[in-house]
Parts: sequence; structure tokens; C-alpha cells
Amino acid sequence: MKYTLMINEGPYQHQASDTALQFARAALEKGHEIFRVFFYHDGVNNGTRLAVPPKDDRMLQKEWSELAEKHGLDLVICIAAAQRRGLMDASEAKRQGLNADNIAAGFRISGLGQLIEGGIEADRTLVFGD
Amino acid sequence: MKYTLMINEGPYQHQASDTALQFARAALEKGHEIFRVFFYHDGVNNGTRLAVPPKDDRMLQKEWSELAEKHGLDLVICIAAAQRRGLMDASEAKRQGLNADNIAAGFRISGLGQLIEGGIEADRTLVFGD
Amino acid sequence: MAMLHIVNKSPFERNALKSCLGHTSAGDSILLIEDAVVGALTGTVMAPELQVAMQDQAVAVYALGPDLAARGLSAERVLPGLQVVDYAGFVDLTVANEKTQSWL
Amino acid sequence: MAMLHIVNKSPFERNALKSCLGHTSAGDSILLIEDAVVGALTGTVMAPELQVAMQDQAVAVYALGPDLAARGLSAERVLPGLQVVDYAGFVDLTVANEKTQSWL
Amino acid sequence: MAKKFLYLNRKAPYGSVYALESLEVVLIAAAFEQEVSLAFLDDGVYQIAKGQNPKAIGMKNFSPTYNALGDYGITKMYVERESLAERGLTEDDLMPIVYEDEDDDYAEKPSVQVVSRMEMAQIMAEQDVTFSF
Amino acid sequence: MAKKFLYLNRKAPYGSVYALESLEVVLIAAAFEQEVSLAFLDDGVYQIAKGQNPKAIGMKNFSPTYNALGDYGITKMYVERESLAERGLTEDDLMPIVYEDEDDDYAEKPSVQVVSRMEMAQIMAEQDVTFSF
Repeated sequence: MKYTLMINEGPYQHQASDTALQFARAALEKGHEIFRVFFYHDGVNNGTRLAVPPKDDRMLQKEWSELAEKHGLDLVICIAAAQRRGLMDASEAKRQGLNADNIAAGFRISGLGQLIEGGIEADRTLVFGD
Repeated sequence: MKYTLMINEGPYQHQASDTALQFARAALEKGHEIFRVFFYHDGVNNGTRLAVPPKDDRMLQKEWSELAEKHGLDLVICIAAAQRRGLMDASEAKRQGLNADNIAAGFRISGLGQLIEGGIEADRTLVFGD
Repeated sequence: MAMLHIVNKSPFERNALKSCLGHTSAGDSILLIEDAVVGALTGTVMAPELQVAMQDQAVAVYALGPDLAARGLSAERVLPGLQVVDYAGFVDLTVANEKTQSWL
Repeated sequence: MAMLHIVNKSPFERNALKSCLGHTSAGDSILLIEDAVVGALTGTVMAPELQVAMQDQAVAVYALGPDLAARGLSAERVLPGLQVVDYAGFVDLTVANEKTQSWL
Repeated sequence: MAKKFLYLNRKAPYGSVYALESLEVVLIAAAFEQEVSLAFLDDGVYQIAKGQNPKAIGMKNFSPTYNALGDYGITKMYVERESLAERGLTEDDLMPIVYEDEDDDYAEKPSVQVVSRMEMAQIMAEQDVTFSF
Repeated sequence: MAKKFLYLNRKAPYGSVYALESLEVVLIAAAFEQEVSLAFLDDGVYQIAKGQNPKAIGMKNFSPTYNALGDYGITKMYVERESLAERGLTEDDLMPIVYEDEDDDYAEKPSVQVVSRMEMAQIMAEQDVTFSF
């Protein structure tokens, strides 16, 4: 089965990202495919590399990066939502005249068409949010 | 009257930051004092300088910076909440070994004691959240 | 020592206003802001409970006008006795009440 | 063409589960995850409505075990007929149902 | 083969960004050759309320965009009757959103259809993909 | 003069971060010479439920910290009876949180007091500052 997951909330504030991560792991373990994970609304904040949570807590942003690395996941951050909230990759930061970027490894910034395409291509589309 | 305001949500996702901003402006206009604005939980994301919302929309992060500049407001971001979510000033980023920071002008990062002190010092403490 | 209770959530979606109404004291005020202003209208399933609070429990109820306008809700449609204030009025309410409590 | 309805909010705080129950079709399933698992227990004000859904409307109700455990709620206290699944079971439910709908 | 996409709107506008960002997805969705429906239930019905004016809360009024959806071929907007009634609203409180039916000499037709809860459940059951906000 | 601070907890733990980050404020608050009370009502009562084990959802169990609050001089934790009842819970479902009363030969006393909704309203009315999460 091929899945697209949409995540609407940032890390920690709500459980959405945690649940999606556990779901993705369980699905991959069963041999299913994750076609795409699309981060929308505050969900874009899952893609920052500047987070340093307490050592005894999980590091959600890094867990996504590692899962993507291991399974070749396509982690897409919505560009419009990212711009509102200050999540930037190097080229977008340059284009906007900003002097820093904060995107984590394994994430890419793209348009909302990627979400629709995910819904078209996947057998199942799941939404995690508040 | 002396106020402390606490903001628990990030910009855009919820109206909390908008309402607090309008309240602060109205209070200042009436001659009241804002002792401190404390950003907690996802509220720390109000302090990013990397946001570039659409041109026809408000730019909340910048409005806070400008209000602080104009009225000498003390905008404090909780350090623990900021670390979880990837909001960093230059010195904290350096201490954490990160190669970028994203804090906006007029904000400073400090501890939760600043919130308690705000509650002690102010005549009124208001909380804006989800 | 009156309290200003601030509610910002729709009473049709969340239990915040209902819970707030169970914890007010006579002389307290409730201010509906943000999405909570949808509860200020006549003819809703929430209206009877708010009317009891205003009429029988000596609780004053206010709604933030800018939030009503944003959602297309005319100030003329609010419950009888419910007062509409602007941000300056919001500030005045926090002066008139010794303390505030937000129902998040 | 059965649907898996996913509810993640406490039925005591929000109207999501109530609204979901008003929109299920016979043969559908409801999975309670995150804070919604608190609605899975016996003896709550929500229990009668869930029991009607299971018994009279042919709706299967599930709760995510890891979320029950997190909140200190024993799987032995859930409503009769309500099934507890883990994340693998969550995945299986999305396979068994042709579509999913989240009640955010 | 085209899939049926439902955009499920259950939250009021302005108090949170979901309504606005949901609309942004719908505008992009119009470019794909898929069947698109919008559902407004619970507090989502306020999203298409008449007379919205968020100027004093410092936000932009995005409600006129719903009127433009017809030009993008998005003509199915279902509103739940029970949700309106619980909130003291009627269909007259909603924007008169219309589209021009190119199969009927460009006659102007209403995009908004008020349906019962039972009909809404049926509409949900017919979808392939549901995006919730 | 010390102020009375109330920490108002109305949300379940783990589904959102508010419970955890509220507790972090309370720990800091203990260092200030103020009167601190915690209120648990509505879904907030789950925050001090017995037997929490979030290992399988990937989070840390922060509930033991409530047991440590007594050592910080925080001994007033009010739980609303009606909130418990609506949720099918009793006081036995809560952690037996205690403190040592230094004014009574360090006798172990319960920090948790189950109160009625009316008593909770009274406790709220007596505060100077209420932090909501």
C-alpha cells in the first residue's frame, strides 16, 4: 500500500508529528511505501535544524531526518506556510534577502501541488493535526 | 496600570498573538504600561526574523519588533521553549554549536523566572493562547 | 475582587465557555474574544445558558466587536444585555476587574 | 467502500467525536488516537453514545493502546466491544478501509 | 481516472489559520484534473458567512476568494443544515456564491448547497481522499 | 507581600505540550516567595492520573515530577470532583501525591485535594494571578 501523510502541527506543541512518525515506522515495517510526507500549517516547523530539546526528550526534527535518510522518504515542506512562519532553505533565504536559513537535512521546500499529487498517487492519504 | 502579557501560540496558526498585539496597542494608547511580554510554548515562534508572509498579509513578527522599538517593550522568549522549537539568538546558537540564528530585533531569550517576575510586578497579568 | 474571565473558543467546538460558566462568581464578567464571539448571538444552542448567567447569576457578558465584525456577525444580533466592546473597552475591563483568568 | 474515521481530541473538550458519530455509515470504523482515547473508557458521559454506535449502527470502534498507556488508562477499562490496537493495528485499519477521514 | 477530493472545513475563520490555508490548497487543487468538493460543517460554516470584515483585527478579508472558486471550476460547496441551525444561522447568512455553468449557456447557478447531516455523511462516504484542516 | 498564583490545567497530557510546559513553570515558580496553587479540572485531571507510561508513543514520563513538588514547597493541588466523575474516574485513579509537613514533625500529608466545582470557583476567586496553559 502506498501512503501520503499530511502533518498540520509543529513538533511538541501537539502530538500530530509524533503519531505520524510512529505510523510511518509501523507502515514501513509492514513493507508499505510512504510516497510522501507533506508538512503544512505549523507542521513546517518540524523541518528546522535549530532545535535542541532537553537531552532526556525526543528530538522530533532529527527523527524525521533519520527516517528519511534510512528509507528515502520524500519530506516536503509547503513553501507558502514556511514563508509565513520563518522556515527557510538556503536558496529561498537568498531569494528573500535573509541572512540565515534553518531547514534540516532530508526536507525540501515545495508547493501545495505536491500535496495534491500525493493524494492522487497514494492509495491512502492520512491527515495528522490538532 | 502595569501589565504582563503571556503569549502561548505562534503567529498565524492562532489569533493569540494578533489579539495580544491589539490589546498592547490599546493599553499603551490609554497610557498604561506594558511591563513585559513573555512568549511561551509555540509563542516563541513570534520572535523569528526569517518570516516573509504574503505582501497583502500582516507581518506579525515585525509588528512586535516595531512596537517594542517604539515603546521600549521588553519582549522575552522562554529559553527552554525556544530550544525545543528551534528559535535561537546568536550567543545561544554558538553555545549549541549551531551555524545559524533566527531571532528578530527587540526580542531577548531568557528563563521562566521572567514570567513569574512579570506576574509579581504587574498589576494585571493576561494570558493569550489556543 | 471581581474577575474578568476571558474565553476565546467557540462554545460549539469546545467546552471552555461551558466550564467558565460553571466557575463564575456573582459580580464577575466574561469577555468573549476571537472565535468565542460566535457564542454571543441570539438563537444558538448556547444562548439559554448565557442568558441564565446574565439574568440570574449577576455575571456580565461582553463580546469583542472587532472579532464579531471579522466573522460577519452584526453587533445587532447579540443577546439582549450582552455588551459589545472594542480593544479599548477590553483594556478598561481589565482595569475594572482586579484579576483576569483565561479559559484556554 | 468503508471509511476509517480518525479522532484525536478528547470528547470532553471538543465536539469532534460527537460530530464524527453523526456522520458515520454502517460498516465504518472509528479509531480513537492521542487525547481522544480518554473517550474509550466505561463510565464516562460519552460512553452511552459510543455504545449505541457499536451496537445499533454497525460502527466498529478502536482505541490506540500506546495512547491509552501513556495516559495511565488500562486497556481493561475500555468499553465492551471496543478494540485496542497498536500502531501496526492502526496501519492494518487503513488497509482494511478504503479511505480515511481525520476529524481535526 | 480522476479521484474525488473532499476539503473538510470544521473550524471558524480568523481565530486560526486553517480556513485561509485550506482555501489556498483548494486554489491549487483546481489546477489538477480531479473532482473537488468542499464541506462546511460545525464551525466551518462561518467560513462562508456574509459580511466578513476583519480589518479591525488586523487581518485581510479572504472571503471574496470563495466567490472566485467557480471560475476555477470548483462548484460544489456543501453546507450542513444542522450546523447552521445550532449556531442560530440560516442560508441567508451565507455569501451567495455562484458559478457560470458552461454546459448550460453559462447560466449562473449556486455553488452552495445546504444539505442535511445524513446527506453530508453520504457525501463523505463517496470521496476517495479527504483533506482535513 | 506575596501574591497568590494559580496554575490552571485543563488539558490532557501528551496530546499537547501544555501539561509538561506548565509543570516546568511551576518548578521555577517554587524558587520565588509566592503562594502557589495548582488546579486540575476538565481534561487537566488526566495530568495526575496514576500509571502513566508514554514509552510506546516515544515520550518521556514526566508525571513523577508532580510527586517531587512537595519538596519544593508546592503542596496545594486542587482536583475537581465533577471533572473526575464525567470522565469515569475516581480519586483512586490519581497519583497519591504527598508532602512532608515541616510544621507537623514532617508528617506525610496529601497534596491533592478533591474539591467540588463550587469550591474550585472559590479557589479561583481568591487568586491574584492565574496562568492558563
